[in-house]
Amino acid sequence: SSSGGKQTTEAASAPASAAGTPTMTVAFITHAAPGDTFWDLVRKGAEAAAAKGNIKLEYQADPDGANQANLVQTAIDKKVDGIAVTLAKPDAMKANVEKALKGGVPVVALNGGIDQWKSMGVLEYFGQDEKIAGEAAGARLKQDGAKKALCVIQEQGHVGLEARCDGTKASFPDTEKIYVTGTDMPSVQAAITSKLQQDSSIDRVLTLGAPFALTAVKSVKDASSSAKVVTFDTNKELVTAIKNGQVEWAVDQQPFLQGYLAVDSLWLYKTNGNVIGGGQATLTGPAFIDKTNVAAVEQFAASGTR
Amino acid sequence: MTAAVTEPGRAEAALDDRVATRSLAVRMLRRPEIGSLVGAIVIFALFMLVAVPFRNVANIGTILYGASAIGIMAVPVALLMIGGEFDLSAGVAVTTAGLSASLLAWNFGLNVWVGVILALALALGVGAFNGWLLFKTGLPSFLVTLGTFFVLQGVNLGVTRLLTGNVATADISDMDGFTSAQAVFGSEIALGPVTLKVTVLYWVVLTVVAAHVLLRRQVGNWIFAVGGDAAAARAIGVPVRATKIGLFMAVGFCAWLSGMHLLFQFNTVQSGEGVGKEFIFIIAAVIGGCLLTGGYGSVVGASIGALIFGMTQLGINYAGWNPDWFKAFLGVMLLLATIVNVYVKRKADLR
Amino acid sequence: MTAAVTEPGRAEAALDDRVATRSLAVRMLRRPEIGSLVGAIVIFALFMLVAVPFRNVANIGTILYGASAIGIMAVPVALLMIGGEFDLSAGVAVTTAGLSASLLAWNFGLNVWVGVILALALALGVGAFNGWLLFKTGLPSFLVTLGTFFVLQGVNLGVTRLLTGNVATADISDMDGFTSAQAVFGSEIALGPVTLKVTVLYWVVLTVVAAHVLLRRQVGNWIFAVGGDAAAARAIGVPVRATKIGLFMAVGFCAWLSGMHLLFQFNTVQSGEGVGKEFIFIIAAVIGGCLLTGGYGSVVGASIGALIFGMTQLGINYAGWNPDWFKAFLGVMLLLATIVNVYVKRKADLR
Amino acid sequence: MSAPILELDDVGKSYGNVHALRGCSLRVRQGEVTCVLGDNGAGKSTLIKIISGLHDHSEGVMKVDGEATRFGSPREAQTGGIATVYQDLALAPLMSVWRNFFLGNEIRTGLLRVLDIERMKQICHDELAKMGVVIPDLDRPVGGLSGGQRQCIAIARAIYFGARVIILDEPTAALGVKQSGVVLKYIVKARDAGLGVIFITHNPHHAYLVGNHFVILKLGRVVLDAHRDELTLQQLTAEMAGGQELEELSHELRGAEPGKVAAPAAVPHGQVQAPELGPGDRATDPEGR
Amino acid sequence: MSAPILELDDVGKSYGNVHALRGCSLRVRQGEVTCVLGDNGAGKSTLIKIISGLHDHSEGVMKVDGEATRFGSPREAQTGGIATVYQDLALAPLMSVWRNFFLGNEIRTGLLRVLDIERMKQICHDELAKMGVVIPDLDRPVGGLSGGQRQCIAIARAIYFGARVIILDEPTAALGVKQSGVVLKYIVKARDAGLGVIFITHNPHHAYLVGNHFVILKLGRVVLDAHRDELTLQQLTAEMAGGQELEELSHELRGAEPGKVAAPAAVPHGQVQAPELGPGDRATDPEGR
Ligand SMILES: Nc1ncnc2c1ncn2[C@@H]1O[C@H](COP(=O)(O)OP(=O)(O)OP(=O)(O)O)[C@@H](O)[C@H]1O
Ligand SMILES: Nc1ncnc2c1ncn2[C@@H]1O[C@H](COP(=O)(O)OP(=O)(O)OP(=O)(O)O)[C@@H](O)[C@H]1O
Ligand SMILES: [Mg+2]
Ligand SMILES: [Mg+2]
Repeated sequence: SSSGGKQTTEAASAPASAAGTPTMTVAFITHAAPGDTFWDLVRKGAEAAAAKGNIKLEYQADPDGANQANLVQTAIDKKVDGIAVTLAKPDAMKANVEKALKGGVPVVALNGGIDQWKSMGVLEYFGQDEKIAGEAAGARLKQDGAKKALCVIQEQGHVGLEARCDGTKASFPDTEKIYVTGTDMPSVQAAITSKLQQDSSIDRVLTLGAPFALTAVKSVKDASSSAKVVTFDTNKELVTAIKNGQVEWAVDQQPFLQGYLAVDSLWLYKTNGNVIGGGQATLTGPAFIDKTNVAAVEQFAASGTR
Repeated sequence: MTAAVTEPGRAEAALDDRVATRSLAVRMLRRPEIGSLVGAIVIFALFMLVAVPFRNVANIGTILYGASAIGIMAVPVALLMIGGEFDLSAGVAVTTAGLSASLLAWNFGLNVWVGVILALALALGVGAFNGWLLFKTGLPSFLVTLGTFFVLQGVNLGVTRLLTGNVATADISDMDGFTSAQAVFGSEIALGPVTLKVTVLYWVVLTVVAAHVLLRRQVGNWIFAVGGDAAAARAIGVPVRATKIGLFMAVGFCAWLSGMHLLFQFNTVQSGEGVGKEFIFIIAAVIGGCLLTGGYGSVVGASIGALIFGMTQLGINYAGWNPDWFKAFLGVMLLLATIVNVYVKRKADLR
Repeated sequence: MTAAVTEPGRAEAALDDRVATRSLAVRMLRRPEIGSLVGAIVIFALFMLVAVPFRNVANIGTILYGASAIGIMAVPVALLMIGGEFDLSAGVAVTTAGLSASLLAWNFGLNVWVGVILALALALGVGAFNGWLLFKTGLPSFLVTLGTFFVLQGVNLGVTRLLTGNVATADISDMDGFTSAQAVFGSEIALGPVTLKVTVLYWVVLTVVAAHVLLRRQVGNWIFAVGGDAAAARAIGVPVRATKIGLFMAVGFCAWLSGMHLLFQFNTVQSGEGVGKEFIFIIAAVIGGCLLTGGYGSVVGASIGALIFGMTQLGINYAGWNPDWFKAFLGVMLLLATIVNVYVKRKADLR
Repeated sequence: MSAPILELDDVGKSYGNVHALRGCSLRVRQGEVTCVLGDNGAGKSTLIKIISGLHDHSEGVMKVDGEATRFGSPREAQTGGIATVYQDLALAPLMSVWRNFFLGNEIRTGLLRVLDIERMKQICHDELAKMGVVIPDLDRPVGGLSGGQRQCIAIARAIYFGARVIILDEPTAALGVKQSGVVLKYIVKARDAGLGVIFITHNPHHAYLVGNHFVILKLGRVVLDAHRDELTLQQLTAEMAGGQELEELSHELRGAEPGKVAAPAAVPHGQVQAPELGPGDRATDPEGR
Repeated sequence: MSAPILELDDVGKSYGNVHALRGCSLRVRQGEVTCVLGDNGAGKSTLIKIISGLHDHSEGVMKVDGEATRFGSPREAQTGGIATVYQDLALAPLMSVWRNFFLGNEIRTGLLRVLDIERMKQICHDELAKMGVVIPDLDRPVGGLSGGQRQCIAIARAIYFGARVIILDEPTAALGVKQSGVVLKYIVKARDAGLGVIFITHNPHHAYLVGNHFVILKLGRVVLDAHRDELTLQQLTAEMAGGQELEELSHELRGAEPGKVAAPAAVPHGQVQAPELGPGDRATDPEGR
């Protein structure tokens, strides 16, 4: 935006006009459970984009499908300029998303709903296919020479988490599932320990969130098992754990990027009519972080954005 | 009562100067729901003040929808609580009802309405089972329905995966009878600028019917009695067991209604949902003036409780307050509403 | 008592042939925890039968750890329930304690122990606040602590993000005093083949102390009385308010202990944790024979309840049952344990 | 003499290890007042709880109209025309006066069978007024009434709904002299109307004023079962009190100088001297121990 | 005559819109028995609840040892040596007999101040035995005892712990003749020991047997406050019952032919004829309406 023209004028006049009056309001609606580290990164990405584009960001989250749909309705009620929404439970969201689109509010999807976003008429999609990510993890397990994997689901009945495990199972059939209570770390630890004690042939523990990987490390020790821990998603401590070799690798879907792109795309759409991805999903993962490439993400993880 | 005025005893009653007269207004003030009504007004006024979208008449539909989702279940849960029992399985029973209607229709390729009817039978059955187990084991309902809660949670997931291989039901929107069922359970009504979901209508009807039953029918009297003192009620000839089982079945019926809305609003049902909702229903009932120990309360109050909860949830959102603190705001608002509630009731009792 | 045998009234007592003698064994059977003990034995036997790893002595440490995490809180929650009150904030209070210790130490660069002490003050303060609000507002504790539950949930999240910019605390394992604190709150003890987490020790000590207080101390008598009939207790001179506030503070203390374990076991604390655990504590207490309405129960029973819950949770894993049905198994096991419990108690009462 | 409407043959009842009632036989006839007397804990309440269907008996046979019967619930007993005033009154404390009065026997009106609240309030008011009790606000919860007021509601209710047998368990315990008088008069009226009345009391005067038939329980057994003609008030009192009576008591207490004023003193715990108990005081003490 | 330990001046108390007590004045002296009499709902229980610290009065002044006092809680009253038997007994139904007996006054032993259970059981047994009550298993919850047994526990407790004033609210309501006699004897003994006793009863005979001083409440006001010397039993009964008495009642009932047996009949609801109420029955009915 240094080549003059309308954009420059706008960019120049915007701060002057009302000392930083937001150019637009974006509602950012996810199915995150409160206090989840993954969603914290998504949110940080969204906030970074909002700050850059002088956007007023209204972040809301509710894990319950019907409630999340109602959050879309409230965004419509608030007459926001754009909605970024996760479509983890696409059927629940469908009606209200279409309502928003009908009302002329641009909607972009992220994280979940890779199969449904197009049919709903959503502009863009940023995220990964959970099934494909799971399959990638399975393939990697096979490649690592694993014999039997334990897939730890921290929220029973969660479609996205189930898809990851199912994907893993598809490409690595010797995968077993276990459900744990994600909000209760000691019980997570005890449950994984007990499973490892029950089935000593398990040599990989695949967790679906960074904090659970760190707990699984303790469980492995408690059970005196030789299993290695691998995981989906990262956070600061996990990156360190990969570096120390406590965790083998992590499937990274770049949550920061998902949040960032979702908000920025709405800004682009509003100010310049741009559509990222050209009608196709923009995949932010899966990529693998392991000992070989962990150094590259380490410093960003330390500042809490990876 | 008119005849009584000239009757000797009555005339003498007027002589007791110890009893200050109590006006109709004050007597109104002593109804159990009055406190929650004032609480609701306070919360409403607060959000009118701070949240711009709250003032928009068109948004009333959203607020009422949020409240109705709670209210439809809060009404029977309040009745049950007045009758002295809890139902912790009420939240997952909603999901069970939705799942079973969908799975039965889908799996056997039946007309959707057949699934709906079978789900009703199942929901009533779960309620009756809760009640039966209560009397059979002599355990408190907290424990019995906790057992059902866990079992239903597991069954929801296990059966759904068994039949569909997924954790959510398949889309049934292309099946026979879906459109008509959707019209019944998932439609909308436009009233001027306000679009109301049909659940709001069900909620209002349920509240009126339940309030009528509670205050103007024999069963209502029995509900108060079995909750207030089950031993005394039994001693005086109230069929305690039938009354309580009936109440559990009423919860089952409303769970079915909610479940059907869930199904036909969203076409599919997630098998893991509904957990934790049972407490929101209980909270609504308690805010509405129901005693946790039974024997006292009001369904109108419970509905107002649902409204308070719905308003608060959306109001915080409309006001654009920091969502990190959402729960903290919610907690403060709930405490505020209930403290106003208690304050008003205490004042009323003192008159 | 020995002297009394020759005393006239006593001697005559023996004359009333209406009262069948009741042996010591039968009197033991009438203790509130006996039912849960039998329930625990049944569950234990069941899993010994079906789950091979359950039979491995070395795995006892895992089972006890799972149980102790519940038991440490189930003990004060049981005391509170016997005293007639609930604390729905008990689950998140654990997280609050862990978070605050970590955040205070980290944010101000203090020795970890300073954070630990400040967290204790805070946890006790939250308990005292719950109790104070209970009496100030006259609301039932279900509502008051529900408010605190929401507020703490919001504060946990909001403050953590405010101070760290994240939703979890920073790793404090490199700070002064961490190692010694970890030795106290997160260490392990090897007993032959069994490795026990220090929480198991705390759990046992707490149970013994609480049982002693409840049965052999003045305060214990008061706890039973304020729970059984608060009005009668007040009338006869029991300081109802102080007793109940003390009980809330006991819950606060144990929440602090659990929170410290959480922090020093996992080095960081997730701000969203702890939700839903409050009911597990209550469930353990109820399985252990505590009455929801107060005035009756046992802390030993609550600890056995925690053990039943822990054994069931892990036993299902050890047995390798289909995890889809996990909750259903859990529900059936809990019902089984409590039905055995009631059956045993009823038999005992009839002797 | 008409055939007994209610017969108990060798009926017994245990609560856990307490055998509260053993081998009790009793006949209740309509048009008669059967008084059941006895010490505290003698088993009077247990006896009437069996008759009113609240407890099941563990031994023996109960016959209603000559047929062996076991009431499954109090409701069955009520359907059979038996109304009871329980010692603990069986009122739901949070419910209003009129709702308590009509509990289980609600009056309904119209096609929709809606509660006829006006009528119920009217009847409730009238029935209480007949007993000399007027509670101006019948919507008040009974929990806030005085002990005597509550007792009157329970009595009025039983008298109103009793069709064949009325059972009164210590109905006058919380009542003053006049109210007690009214209750006694009601008992006579109920008898005159042809109902069977079972009247449980500690007061032999009250019993002798209205009773046709007297049964004394002691330690869960019937120790006296006599018709009025076979008994004088003195005998009844003697049987009941083990030879001791108000007269005697006042005689004993005369030694205690009722008018005397003692020197004030603060007394440490347990230092009030116990009175001498006569042998009778203890032999027939509650539970007889 | 000693200075009153307890004085009420113009004390009033309202429950919501019910002014249960208005302008009540009362003096209680140690070494004397002060009897409070009155109809159902007259405000007797309310009065003693103020003295025992359970309720606060809304008007007037209460003086203890001449000093204006407001008890913040019953515990304060008890620390001041005032022990009370409440009409509803104030027992925790699920707690054992001995725990109820010592509730709030537990005996502790040793350095650790552990409960001295053996001793408490012993004392509890002894105190109950002195009243002629023996409950073999003191670990039984009081909820399972008969009405009279519970009453005896509450009375024994108050007598044991009362240091300066003992208040008894209708202590003999659930008791038989003998047990009542024992309670009356205890009242005299407590007076002899120099305690102040407030005795609430419906029974003028009982009151006259032990009272030094008589206060009659009516509709929440003191209508009579007289010393024993100024009053005969007949006057007291007349004052209380409005001129009507057991004698008179029996006279009235004689017309009802106590021995009569009526023809059996099933009676539809509400068809038992109400007895004629004398003017007295109604004018002084509960709450006086
Ligand atoms: N639910 C119960 N559980 C155990 N024991 C009981 C129960 N109810 C009564 N009892 C015992 O049975 C015996 C008889 O009690 P009951 O209530 O019939 O006596 P009562 O004659 O009515 O005495 P009162 O005149 O004091 O009311 C007593 O010893 C009492 O303690
Ligand atoms: N908690 C309360 N709330 C409202 N009214 C009450 C309450 N307690 C008592 N009253 C009313 O106050 C009046 C006096 O009651 P109180 O219990 O003092 O009478 P009493 O003289 O003890 O009668 P009784 O002989 O029947 O026990 C009654 O009209 C009663 O209904
Ligand atoms: Mg009795
Ligand atoms: Mg009274």
